[in-house]
Amino acid sequence: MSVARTAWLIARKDLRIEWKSRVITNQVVPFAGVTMVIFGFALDANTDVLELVAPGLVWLATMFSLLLLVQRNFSVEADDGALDAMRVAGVDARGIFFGKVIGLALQLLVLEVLLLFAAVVLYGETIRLDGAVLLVTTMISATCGLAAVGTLYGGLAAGSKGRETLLPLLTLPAVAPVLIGATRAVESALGTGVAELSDGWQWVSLLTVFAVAFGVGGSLAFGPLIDE
Amino acid sequence: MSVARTAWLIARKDLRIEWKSRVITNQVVPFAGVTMVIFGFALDANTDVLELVAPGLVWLATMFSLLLLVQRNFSVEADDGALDAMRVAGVDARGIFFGKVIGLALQLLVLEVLLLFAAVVLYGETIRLDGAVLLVTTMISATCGLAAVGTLYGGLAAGSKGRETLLPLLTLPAVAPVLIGATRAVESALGTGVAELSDGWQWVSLLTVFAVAFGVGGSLAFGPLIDE
Amino acid sequence: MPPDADAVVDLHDVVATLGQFPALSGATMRVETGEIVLLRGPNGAGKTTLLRLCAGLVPVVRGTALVLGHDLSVDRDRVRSHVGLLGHQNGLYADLTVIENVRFWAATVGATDAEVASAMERMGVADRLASVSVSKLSAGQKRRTALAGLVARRARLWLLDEPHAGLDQRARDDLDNTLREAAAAGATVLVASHELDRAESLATRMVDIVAGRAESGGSR
Amino acid sequence: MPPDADAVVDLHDVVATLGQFPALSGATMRVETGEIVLLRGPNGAGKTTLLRLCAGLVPVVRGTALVLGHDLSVDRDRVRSHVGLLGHQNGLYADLTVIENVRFWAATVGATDAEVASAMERMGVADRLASVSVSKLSAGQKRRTALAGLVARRARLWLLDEPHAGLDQRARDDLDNTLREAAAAGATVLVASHELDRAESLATRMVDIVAGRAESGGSR
Amino acid sequence: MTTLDPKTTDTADSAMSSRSTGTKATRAIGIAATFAMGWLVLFGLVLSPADVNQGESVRLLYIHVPTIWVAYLSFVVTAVASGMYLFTKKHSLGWDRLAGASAEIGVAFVGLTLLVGAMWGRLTWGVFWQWDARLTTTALLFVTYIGYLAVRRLGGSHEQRAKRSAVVGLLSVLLIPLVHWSVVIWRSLHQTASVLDTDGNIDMDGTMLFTLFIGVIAFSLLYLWLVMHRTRALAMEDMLEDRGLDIALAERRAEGGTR
Ligand code: HEM
Ligand SMILES: Nc1ncnc2c1ncn2[C@@H]1O[C@H](COP(=O)(O)OP(=O)(O)OP(=O)(O)O)[C@@H](O)[C@H]1O
Ligand SMILES: Nc1ncnc2c1ncn2[C@@H]1O[C@H](COP(=O)(O)OP(=O)(O)OP(=O)(O)O)[C@@H](O)[C@H]1O
Ligand SMILES: [Mg+2]
Ligand SMILES: [Mg+2]
Repeated sequence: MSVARTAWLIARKDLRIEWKSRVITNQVVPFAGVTMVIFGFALDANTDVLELVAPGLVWLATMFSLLLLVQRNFSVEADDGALDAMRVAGVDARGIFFGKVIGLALQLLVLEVLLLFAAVVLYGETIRLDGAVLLVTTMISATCGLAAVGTLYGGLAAGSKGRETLLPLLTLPAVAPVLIGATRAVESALGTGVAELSDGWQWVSLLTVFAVAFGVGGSLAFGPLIDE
Repeated sequence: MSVARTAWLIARKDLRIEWKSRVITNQVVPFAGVTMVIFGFALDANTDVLELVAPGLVWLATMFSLLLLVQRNFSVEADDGALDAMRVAGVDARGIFFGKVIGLALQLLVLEVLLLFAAVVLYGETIRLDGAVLLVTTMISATCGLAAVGTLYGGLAAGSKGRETLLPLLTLPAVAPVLIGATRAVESALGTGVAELSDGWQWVSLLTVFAVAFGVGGSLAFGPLIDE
Repeated sequence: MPPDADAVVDLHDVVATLGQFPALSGATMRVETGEIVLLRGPNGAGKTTLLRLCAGLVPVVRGTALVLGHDLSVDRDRVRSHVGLLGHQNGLYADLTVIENVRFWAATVGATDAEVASAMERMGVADRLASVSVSKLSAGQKRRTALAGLVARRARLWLLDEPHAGLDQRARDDLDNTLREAAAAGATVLVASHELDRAESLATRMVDIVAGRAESGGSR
Repeated sequence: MPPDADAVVDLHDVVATLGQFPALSGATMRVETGEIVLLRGPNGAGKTTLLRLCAGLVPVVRGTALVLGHDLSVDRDRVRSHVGLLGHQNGLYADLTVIENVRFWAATVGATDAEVASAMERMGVADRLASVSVSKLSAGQKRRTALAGLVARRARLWLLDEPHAGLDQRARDDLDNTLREAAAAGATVLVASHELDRAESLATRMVDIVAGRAESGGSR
Repeated sequence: MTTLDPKTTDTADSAMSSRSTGTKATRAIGIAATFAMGWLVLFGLVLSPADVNQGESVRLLYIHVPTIWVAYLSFVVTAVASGMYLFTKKHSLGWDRLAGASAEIGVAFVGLTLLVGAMWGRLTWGVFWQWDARLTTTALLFVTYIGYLAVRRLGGSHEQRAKRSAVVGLLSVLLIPLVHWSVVIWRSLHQTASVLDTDGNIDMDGTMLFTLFIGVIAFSLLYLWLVMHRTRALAMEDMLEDRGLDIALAERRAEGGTR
């Protein structure tokens, strides 16, 4: 089977599992939502500060959710030995990688939209029309990067017992650049503080480079990584 | 067997499992640590703001870690049907409850000390000697409350597939009062902003009431809750 | 129906559901002290559900279920500590060693260290394996460890769900001997199994489970 | 040693470790096309490890292992898609239905819907069960579903780890017939089992695994 | 209590045959509630004066405050009914259904409070949401009872549902004092208790107070009407499920032999 067809098969399966089990809808979304509410409270209801840091908080909440999403997406594979079975069935590792990246990215995107919406309602953030293109581009490129990193290290961690402890340790530092870049880009898009719209595109190119690097690197490295 | 002996048996087992597997040490501590660092980034390294909100952030990180800790502490029981086996063996539900609360509370305490230390190093928070008693009391009573809530709802969620999604939904709103109270008490202890030392003790009494309520309620309710 | 002191398990038209599905659809069955009863039936017949019901893990929806003289819908807790269940899962802590696991389960009923040692000896996990972490055992070795924990618990009613699966020839013989001894000493054993040759030679009586109902298959 | 076209599995003094433990300590074994070989041996002997090694899941530490003519330490990937493994775990997605699971596994090797249907028919999970979520199946029904997925995959080399465990009498017969047909059609089957009565009547040859080494037990 | 705890539950057919959750009592309450609502509209929109500070937007008070008080009431009813289920010998499922029905309506009312409060906030504070103790705790109350309703839907037998949810219902009610006193505990932006404050003094315009009083009566009657219907509806749902079990049982028994 071609890599693309394999990826499609796997992404569809992942999305179908989520559709049926609703684990992410019921667990990760409230988690992220309550995160946002509690950020608000912990930052002591200081609305000026909140509006300033809102883009950062959205991405922070996204990142925490990323960890939960990756854990869920790979525990589905590891719980009953399905990942082993895929390897035995000779499923192309690049196909698995891209399939899981696609599934993860779609789940993340939905989550980000919800979080952004929450930021608008809860933190009084406003979205400008002329920043919308930048906003959407940022979200897509950042999401691809996050999904690639998450899948890569998720696969590594899913392999065997005890490795799972590695996931946050590897993932969080790796996605920190995404967090920073995406925060700056969204600040530009929303016009938070002194950010300029034009600055934003620089950050988007950084995010895109990151996503491509981890996408290509991940697709090559995934096979060896999941092979014990 | 008496409730106390059962509790001790179970707490010892949980701590031994952690000692051998190091899941929490390797997974939750870095998670909490990176959380603290990234808060710093997200708040744009604005030291004044950081110092002000540091107590809130410490408890926020504790609460996220609580979810992970509870999940881990109950997946150990649920993975191979050990919780069922305990019920069949007629192990006293109150004993299980208190045992897991003790184990969880100790793990949380260690984590909190580390986070506080991180706040001192990263955010330049200073600990006053005269606030130390208040600080320690706050941490202990808040931790007991968190552990009681976490264990109660962790048990409910561990029961069967699909229920796990309930854990954050039930836990986060229930522990939010602790988060708020403990934040204020620690602010008093550290002398952050305008907080007075004397205010702190009011919060501690609120935290204690909370811990006792959930401790007593939990020990009575745990049996029915884990029974399918 | 008056509680019957001699009947260890006395089910009368018991219905039990898993989700919406009536896994037991009216099971009637009576087991006396000292019997070794084999539950047999096709996949999905309800054997596992019946055993878990007797252990108090699955609630009785309709009908009456008396176990060790207690009504399960009234006081399951009174029944439990006298029952030992080996289900499809082993109930082991993967990160602890074999001996730590067996000790833990023995401690829940207050069994002594000598009993732990003899149970481990019996199921062949005493020597080299004792200090190996359960996560590093083969499938059969795990099953033996779970059985050792059960043996150490000295239950009055043993509920075993496919206990032979995964065990090698020697462990099977050890298990069968243990069960026979326990039954002779006054315990009662319910075994669900698909390995009919072995299980039928062990059991004193067969009960067929079909579509959630129990039908006595007569004694051997 | 020249690669031997006829030998489907050709192990020469193979050592494999799990963690630090040498689960295979020098296994030598040769299996020809069309054979049904039974691996037997006590718990912890290394049967599971041997099967997983042949499937390319456990790396070869020393010695040479040729499977389907390819050296496992050189190109495991070439071997894999022709191998079907049923391990101790079923490899099923609990939240999907039976038919979705079987279809998924069939799709990974490009099997048609007709093949899926016939495989499910064969393992008796076609009618009512087809649209039931795997999380709601009994242990034996899960095992059957995994076997249906395997049958749909039409492997050249079948590696089965205790395939009979948990299956009822009818499913056992169905499985044995399927395996005999597959072998007759040119596939090769390795079965690890503790149910000697049944497995010995199925197998064309026995191999004893003892402490990580393989010893030919002669043909039946 | 006799009207709320449907006796009909235990005799399935008599309840099913009526095919309606209404009785004479509910009809009377329904009519009374409609009247009271009419009065509320009249007083709230026409007869009561605009506020000196807040102008016309103060009229939102007459929904905002009664809804949250009735929500408190419904959660207390949930807790009491949960306690009655757990601690009475009979363990009557009627109490459990009352608890469930009351919580459902309470959640709806808190939702209304949040909605009206947010609109009011937009009018007076200029924003929908503030990081204020009362607002946050109200939101937490809302989420907590959504969790309670989720626990009710976990599945299993009616008794399991009753036991589990009773525990959660009893614990969740502890949040209400926190919401009520949040304005005292935390320095708050939100209105402090002016009607139910601790010293018992009521300082409010007479007509406004009376209108508020009508609001409370009207929403309480509405609550009563809804809770009676919902309790009966839940009883019927339970019966329907029991019927479903009968059908499933018949199917299962017919399955017979293998497979
Ligand atoms: C989303 C926004 C809001 C929420 C969630 C909210 C919530 C509440 C709650 C829970 C109470 C009941 C307090 C108690 O008696 O225990 C209450 C009462 C009240 N609220 Fe709000 N509120 C909101 C916005 C507003 C706004 C914008 C105003 C007007 C400026 C307002 C004015 C009042 C008044 C006057 C009371 C009655 C106070 C008393 O006598 O106890 N609220 N609100
Ligand atoms: N993760 C591991 N780390 C270290 N040793 C292991 C690990 N898993 C298994 N072993 C050891 O490797 C040996 C072989 O295990 P294997 O699972 O292959 O046995 P088996 O023949 O399949 O046994 P069974 O009949 O019980 O299934 C056993 O002695 C076991 O203790
Ligand atoms: N969680 C569940 N939800 C709904 N139905 C279930 C669930 N678990 C099992 N079932 C159904 O209940 C029936 C009885 O299952 P049970 O596990 O008792 O069978 P069993 O006799 O032990 O079968 P096996 O021999 O395969 O172990 C099966 O038909 C199964 O499909
Ligand atoms: Mg079974
Ligand atoms: Mg094995």
